[in-house]
Amino acid sequence: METQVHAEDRIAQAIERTKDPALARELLREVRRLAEKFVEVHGRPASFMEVCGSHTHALAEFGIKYALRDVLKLVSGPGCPVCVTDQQEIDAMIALADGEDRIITTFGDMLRVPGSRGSLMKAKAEGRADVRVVYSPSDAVEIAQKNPDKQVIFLGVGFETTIPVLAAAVYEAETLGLENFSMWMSGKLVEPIMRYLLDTGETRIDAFILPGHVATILGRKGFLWLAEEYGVNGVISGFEMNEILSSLYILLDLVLKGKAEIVNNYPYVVREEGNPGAWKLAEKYFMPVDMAWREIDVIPKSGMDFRPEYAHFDAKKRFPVTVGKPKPTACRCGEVIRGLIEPEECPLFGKACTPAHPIGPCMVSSEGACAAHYKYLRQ
Amino acid sequence: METQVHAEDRIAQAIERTKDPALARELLREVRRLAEKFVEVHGRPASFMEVCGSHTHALAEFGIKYALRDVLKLVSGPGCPVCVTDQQEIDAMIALADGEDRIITTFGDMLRVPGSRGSLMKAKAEGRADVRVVYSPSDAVEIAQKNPDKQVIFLGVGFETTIPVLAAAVYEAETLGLENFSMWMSGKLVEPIMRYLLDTGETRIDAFILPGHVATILGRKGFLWLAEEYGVNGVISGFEMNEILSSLYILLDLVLKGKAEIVNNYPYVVREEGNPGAWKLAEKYFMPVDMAWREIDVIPKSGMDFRPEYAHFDAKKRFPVTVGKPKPTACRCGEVIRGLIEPEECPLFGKACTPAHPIGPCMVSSEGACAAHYKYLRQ
Amino acid sequence: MCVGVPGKILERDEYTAIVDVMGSRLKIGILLTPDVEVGDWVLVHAGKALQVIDEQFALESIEAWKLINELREQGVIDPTDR
Amino acid sequence: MCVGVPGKILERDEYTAIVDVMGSRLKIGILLTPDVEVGDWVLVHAGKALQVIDEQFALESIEAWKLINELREQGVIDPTDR
Amino acid sequence: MARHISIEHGEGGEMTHELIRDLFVKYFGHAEEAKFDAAVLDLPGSRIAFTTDTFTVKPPFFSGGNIGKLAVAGTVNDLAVSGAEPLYLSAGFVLEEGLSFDDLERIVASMAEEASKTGVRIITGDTKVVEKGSADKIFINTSGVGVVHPGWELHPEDIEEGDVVIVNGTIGDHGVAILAARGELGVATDLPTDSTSLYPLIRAVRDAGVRIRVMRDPTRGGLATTLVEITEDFGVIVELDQEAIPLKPEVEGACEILGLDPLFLANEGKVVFIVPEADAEKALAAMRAREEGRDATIIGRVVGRSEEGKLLLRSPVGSRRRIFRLLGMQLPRIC
Amino acid sequence: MARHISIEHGEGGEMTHELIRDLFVKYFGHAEEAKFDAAVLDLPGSRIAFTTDTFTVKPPFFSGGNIGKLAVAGTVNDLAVSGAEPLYLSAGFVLEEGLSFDDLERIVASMAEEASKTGVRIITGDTKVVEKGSADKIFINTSGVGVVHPGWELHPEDIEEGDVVIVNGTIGDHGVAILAARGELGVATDLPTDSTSLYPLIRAVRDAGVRIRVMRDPTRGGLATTLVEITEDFGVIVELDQEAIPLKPEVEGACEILGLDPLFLANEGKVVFIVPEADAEKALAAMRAREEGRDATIIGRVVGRSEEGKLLLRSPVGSRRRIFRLLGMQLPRIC
Ligand code: SF4
Ligand code: SF4
Ligand SMILES: [Mg+2]
Ligand SMILES: [Mg+2]
Ligand SMILES: [Mg+2]
Ligand SMILES: [Mg+2]
Ligand SMILES: [Mg+2]
Ligand SMILES: [Mg+2]
Ligand SMILES: [Mg+2]
Ligand SMILES: [Mg+2]
Ligand SMILES: [Mg+2]
Ligand SMILES: [Mg+2]
Repeated sequence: METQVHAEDRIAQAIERTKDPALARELLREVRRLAEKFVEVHGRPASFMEVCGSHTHALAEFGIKYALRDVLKLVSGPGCPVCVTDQQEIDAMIALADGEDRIITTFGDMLRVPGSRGSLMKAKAEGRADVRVVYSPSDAVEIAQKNPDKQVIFLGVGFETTIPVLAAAVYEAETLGLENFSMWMSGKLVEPIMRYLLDTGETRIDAFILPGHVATILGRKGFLWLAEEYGVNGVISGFEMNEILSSLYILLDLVLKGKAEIVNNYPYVVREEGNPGAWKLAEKYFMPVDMAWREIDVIPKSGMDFRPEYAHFDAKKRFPVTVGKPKPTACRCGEVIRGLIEPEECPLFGKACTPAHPIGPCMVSSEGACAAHYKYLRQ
Repeated sequence: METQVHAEDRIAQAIERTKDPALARELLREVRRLAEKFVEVHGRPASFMEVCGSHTHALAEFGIKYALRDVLKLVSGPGCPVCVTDQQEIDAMIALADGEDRIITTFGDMLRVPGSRGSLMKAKAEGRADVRVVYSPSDAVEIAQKNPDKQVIFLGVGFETTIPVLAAAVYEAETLGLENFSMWMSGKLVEPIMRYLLDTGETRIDAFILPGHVATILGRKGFLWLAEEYGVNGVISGFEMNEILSSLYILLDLVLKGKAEIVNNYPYVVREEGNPGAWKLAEKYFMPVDMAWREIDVIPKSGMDFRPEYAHFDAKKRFPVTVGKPKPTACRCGEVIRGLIEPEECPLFGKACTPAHPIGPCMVSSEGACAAHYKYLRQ
Repeated sequence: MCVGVPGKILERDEYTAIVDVMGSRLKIGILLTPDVEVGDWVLVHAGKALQVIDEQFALESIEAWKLINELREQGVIDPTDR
Repeated sequence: MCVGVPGKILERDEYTAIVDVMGSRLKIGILLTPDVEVGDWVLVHAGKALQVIDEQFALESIEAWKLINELREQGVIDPTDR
Repeated sequence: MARHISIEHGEGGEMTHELIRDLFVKYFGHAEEAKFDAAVLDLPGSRIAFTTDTFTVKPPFFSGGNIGKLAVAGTVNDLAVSGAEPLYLSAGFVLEEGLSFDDLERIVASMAEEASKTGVRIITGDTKVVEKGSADKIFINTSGVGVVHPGWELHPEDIEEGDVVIVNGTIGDHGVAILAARGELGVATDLPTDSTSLYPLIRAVRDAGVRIRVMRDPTRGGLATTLVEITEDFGVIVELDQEAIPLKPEVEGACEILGLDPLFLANEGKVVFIVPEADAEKALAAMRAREEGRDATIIGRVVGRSEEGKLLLRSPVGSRRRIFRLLGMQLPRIC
Repeated sequence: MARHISIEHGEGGEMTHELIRDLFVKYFGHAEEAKFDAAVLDLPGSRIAFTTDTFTVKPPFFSGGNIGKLAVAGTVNDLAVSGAEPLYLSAGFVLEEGLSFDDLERIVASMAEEASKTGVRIITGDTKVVEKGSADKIFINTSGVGVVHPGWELHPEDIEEGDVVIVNGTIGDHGVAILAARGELGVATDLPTDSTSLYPLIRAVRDAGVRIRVMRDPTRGGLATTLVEITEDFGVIVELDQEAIPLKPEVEGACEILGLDPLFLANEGKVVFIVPEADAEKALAAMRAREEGRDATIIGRVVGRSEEGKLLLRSPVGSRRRIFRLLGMQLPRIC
């Protein structure tokens, strides 16, 4: 859409350039050329996995995935933190919400995720739960301050990008001496799940579009293992149209050359070392734990949860809930997040399962692959 | 208005008869004849005071006062418990209402009484106070039970009829062990104020229409002092049209004869001894105290308030409020309640002072003489 | 002062009763009239029964005209005053 | 994963700052980037600045086409591939 | 599984669309005229009546009806008493998050049923959902358009001394039904609301050849307030006969308990007419032939005209007193 | 002394009467036609448009306007986009006990001012007061009646390939203004709402001789939902050019922060037209001559017709994707 550049600021102009449609059309042409070359050479399209839900969303929204569908296979990976969360844990978070004595605070993405007994939105509509969507975990801390007679619980679901922000909220609550703030911590780590996918070898992936905002925290060095240990290429990418297109160009070039590199194509935000201070704060409160991923076994040290000494902020410890085994459904989210199937291959997609009436979390979160396909790829 | 008798019950039929319009017309004719006779004999109309606000209301509403205006002077006395309450106490009750931690419960009559800083209705409209109108003080006890985190305060303004009912509510709160229920007790006693009026001799009164419901508690014997010590006639009257008319007939007959009697013209409800059990309960919690009446000095032992041992139910003790001297107004309620002037003699009546914008309490309570005159006696 | 209405007891338990007032019902307290029975009439004020209505008196003297006649006969009212 | 937007610091105090994002303003926390200064650009995620934007890199390499050219020159991308 | 209204039903998107399709269209039908942002309608005439009312009654269900019935009957009645044939209604819903879908469906079904009594069509609508705690379950606004056929105009200017005031039945029923449904003041009764659409009754009176000077439905503020407004608006003096005003015993009982005056209690199925004395019998006969007019009766007379207008009430003992509008609100008085 | 609305202002008695006299009559005037329970009106024609909307916007005051302005403009716009000349509005107020009289007066004054822009009259009304906590300060329902003059009918059936889609300015301004006024998500902006009455602009387009196939105001659900509804209701396929859709930077910024899509943000002063390509320049010129049409531009085209209808969006890279109604609600997404 057309907007006027609002400032003479040079960075503003540079950022504007990442959205320039004319440049995008040029880049797309170049990307297509390289992608066709790959098909020529290998007899099949290259297959890239994006491991970030925001990339999934952007590839679909900008029409890039659609524009390249005949020459490049873009596979969505486990990049939506809600989608990869084990169903039993989702059920527990929703069960936790019921009760007069508490306020559940959450990012918007969790609100409509279907639990075995309905979503948080449903609990809210029925008046069973006081659920509030916040933009920042710190807003939840503020709500706790303003409601001293209520327990305020934040549902802390996120990857490395979000984990330091969750830690910052705990830090704030600690500094304020709040006793009515706690967090259901469900931190997810990118490296273990990527290794799992590479190790099982279920999906053939030529290279990875690496999550630019996770890399903002971990740095380029946080992804070197991919090239060094697996010999697989990766490009750290931003999220605007031209950033993604140029990243695809770089990746195609790398795979054509057969190199194994980690290229930082988001250098104005991603440093070699990331943001070590932010991660240090995260490690003050949280530590790696074994975690069950949706329809995947427990992966060792693949999650982040409270250290024992911060149990008083740990909603799991303070408000234990027990939920039964989730009802099995025909939802194939588990395969979608591993890149084994495209959403369209799920028999429920667009029929029983729509964003208005989602069956699985992948149809809810705007980062979910099913939701992105439903919203942006149906014609 | 025309209603169908709903039951074959004989008491129901008897009660129905107290409202019979044909009988009323006959009675009125007889009353008028006696009243005219009094004028003939004494050269002036007889002057009766009703000491009960419900009589004030009924005399006006039924058109009896208007129908007899040329031959009988019916003077309203201090029969409206809100109207006789000292302004500073009213201000204190209203000031008490402000605050998030409390719920003020009250009979409807108090809601619009003007305080120096506005009424309870205003405090409620502005969101400063949570004020709830109840039909029974026991409802306030129920509200306290349901709101354990709030202090529930009942504004206990009333004469002997109401005082045992207030005591019953305190009994209930005590039995339930409620710690969040209390009462601002402002009980008023009829005998001391009648004696005050008789002693000052400000108003010439030939006889009294005595309050039937106060007598239900005190019994006929509670009014014998009037005839015995002051030589003044009284008739204990019910409140329906024909009960009032027959009481007027009896009174006129008595004054014509020059007798000094207390006639019980409400015998199906009023016993010689009253309801001693009810008054005993009242005396368990409350005791006579000196009390200031509106624009009258403190009258010794003219009020009822908590005994010291029940201070934990006493809102005055638990929530002390200090209010300044009330702003003086041109309101002449003080004279109205003593029967010194008719409401119409107040220069504000019907002009600055209307029930929608009352200046004094007499214009608010439906038992207030000014309100009764405004509603029923304007043409 | 104070509004009072007559009502008939429809049911009662230890502390409360349901009264009928011309077809509308009301739950009241009976702490002040502990001996009321179903079928009794009571005078209700602010949610409590204040007194049981005396049927005899109600039937005899409730009719004002009759009462006045009686008073006249009893000499309370001048019998010549007709 | 996780939405991030660039914004320019308009003011700051000890723990918080106001950023401008294309004319809309947002109050953010700066605990994770304690050294930001007014006039800096930061990447904001969930109400916190995650990183200060490097102006040099932004100006040099933000323009994708230029970047690709450079990569080509550096040999990262096959220079013959035009 | 019980469904509930969520905030999403009011966002104007797919879920709003589904709600309209599954509920409103189901009961109100889908009109071709309603494909635009406004319904576009051809009227049989160009003299119209236009009115609006919002219904906020609490609780939404009560003896004999619910808010939906009230909302349709209320606006039908305002059109009908203005001399119009009610034709079209709009329905604007404010729903509180968490309202049960079943309750909403019962309300909507009542609206459709009540509309069918008059033959009025609910032709345009709107739905908003507000957060839990931001409304009392449901508020409904209905606005209505009717046509005033030639000759159907009212003639308040012809009112003259001797004209009679007629009401079609007992007063205060609705007020007491709501009081009881609220439960707060302890009064219980099975008395149903009188809520009903009055167009058929008014039509019957008109068809009987009665010259209706003026008519009005005494809702909020009661019979007294409505008659005060008639007397003020048209400069007439009316005297009511207190004994003649029909009242159900339950209403009298509830009023005695709480110290309320039935003259000021709300009605939702009553209409007061002023008609020439000569037409009174025709009017009463036409009304009494119908269920909602069975207790129709003359309650007063026009006794004169004056600039300011005046409502008087003659008591059984023959005194007349002037009656004014409801002052503030009726509070239960005990003391 | 600051006055506040109390429950008594809604009881239909003296205090309601005073409120009407001191406030509503003061600003809306007192119409002779309004002496009955419905306003009785003569219309210049018997083909009418009739619409309703309830406004529950929270907070009631925001940058560039308030709920009163919205309520009048919104219903004027629904009439105007239906091809009518807006003539009469009703106003149904639900007031929360405790609302300040001054706030109410500002709202009512805005309504009067906004009505004067179109020359529409607020002719009938209703006021309810609900207890504190039973509404969010104020809800306003406005219903409207307009006349569709001969020749003013819309002609969706004539839509054909090549017709252009025009909007009169930037989208999403209102949605962001409200978001900022709510303050809950931390986004602040001085951007005013776009709320305005569109009848004068539409009239100007009509007077310029433009053949308007169809038009609609994209309010709740945004431009996308409104265009989806047009395509579905009239069986057309529309392709929007994403680059052409005008957007203020503040709106884009707020959307980036919260992960919202401006296509689904509410507008209150926008209208989308479908007109023949040949009339496009005339239409743009007529709009651009007015303040509220300064940024008018072509944003898409009709590319075909089909039973079900379809809205497509062409991205800068040339991909086309289909757009559906807003699903549920837009939630700020962070993760
Ligand atoms: S379409 Fe729905 S059911 Fe199928 S995998 Fe996706 S979320 Fe699960
Ligand atoms: S009319 Fe008003 S001001 Fe005068 S005495 Fe009565 S209450 Fe007071
Ligand atoms: Mg109306
Ligand atoms: Mg009405
Ligand atoms: Mg609408
Ligand atoms: Mg009406
Ligand atoms: Mg009575
Ligand atoms: Mg509309
Ligand atoms: Mg609209
Ligand atoms: Mg519209
Ligand atoms: Mg109304
Ligand atoms: Mg973007």
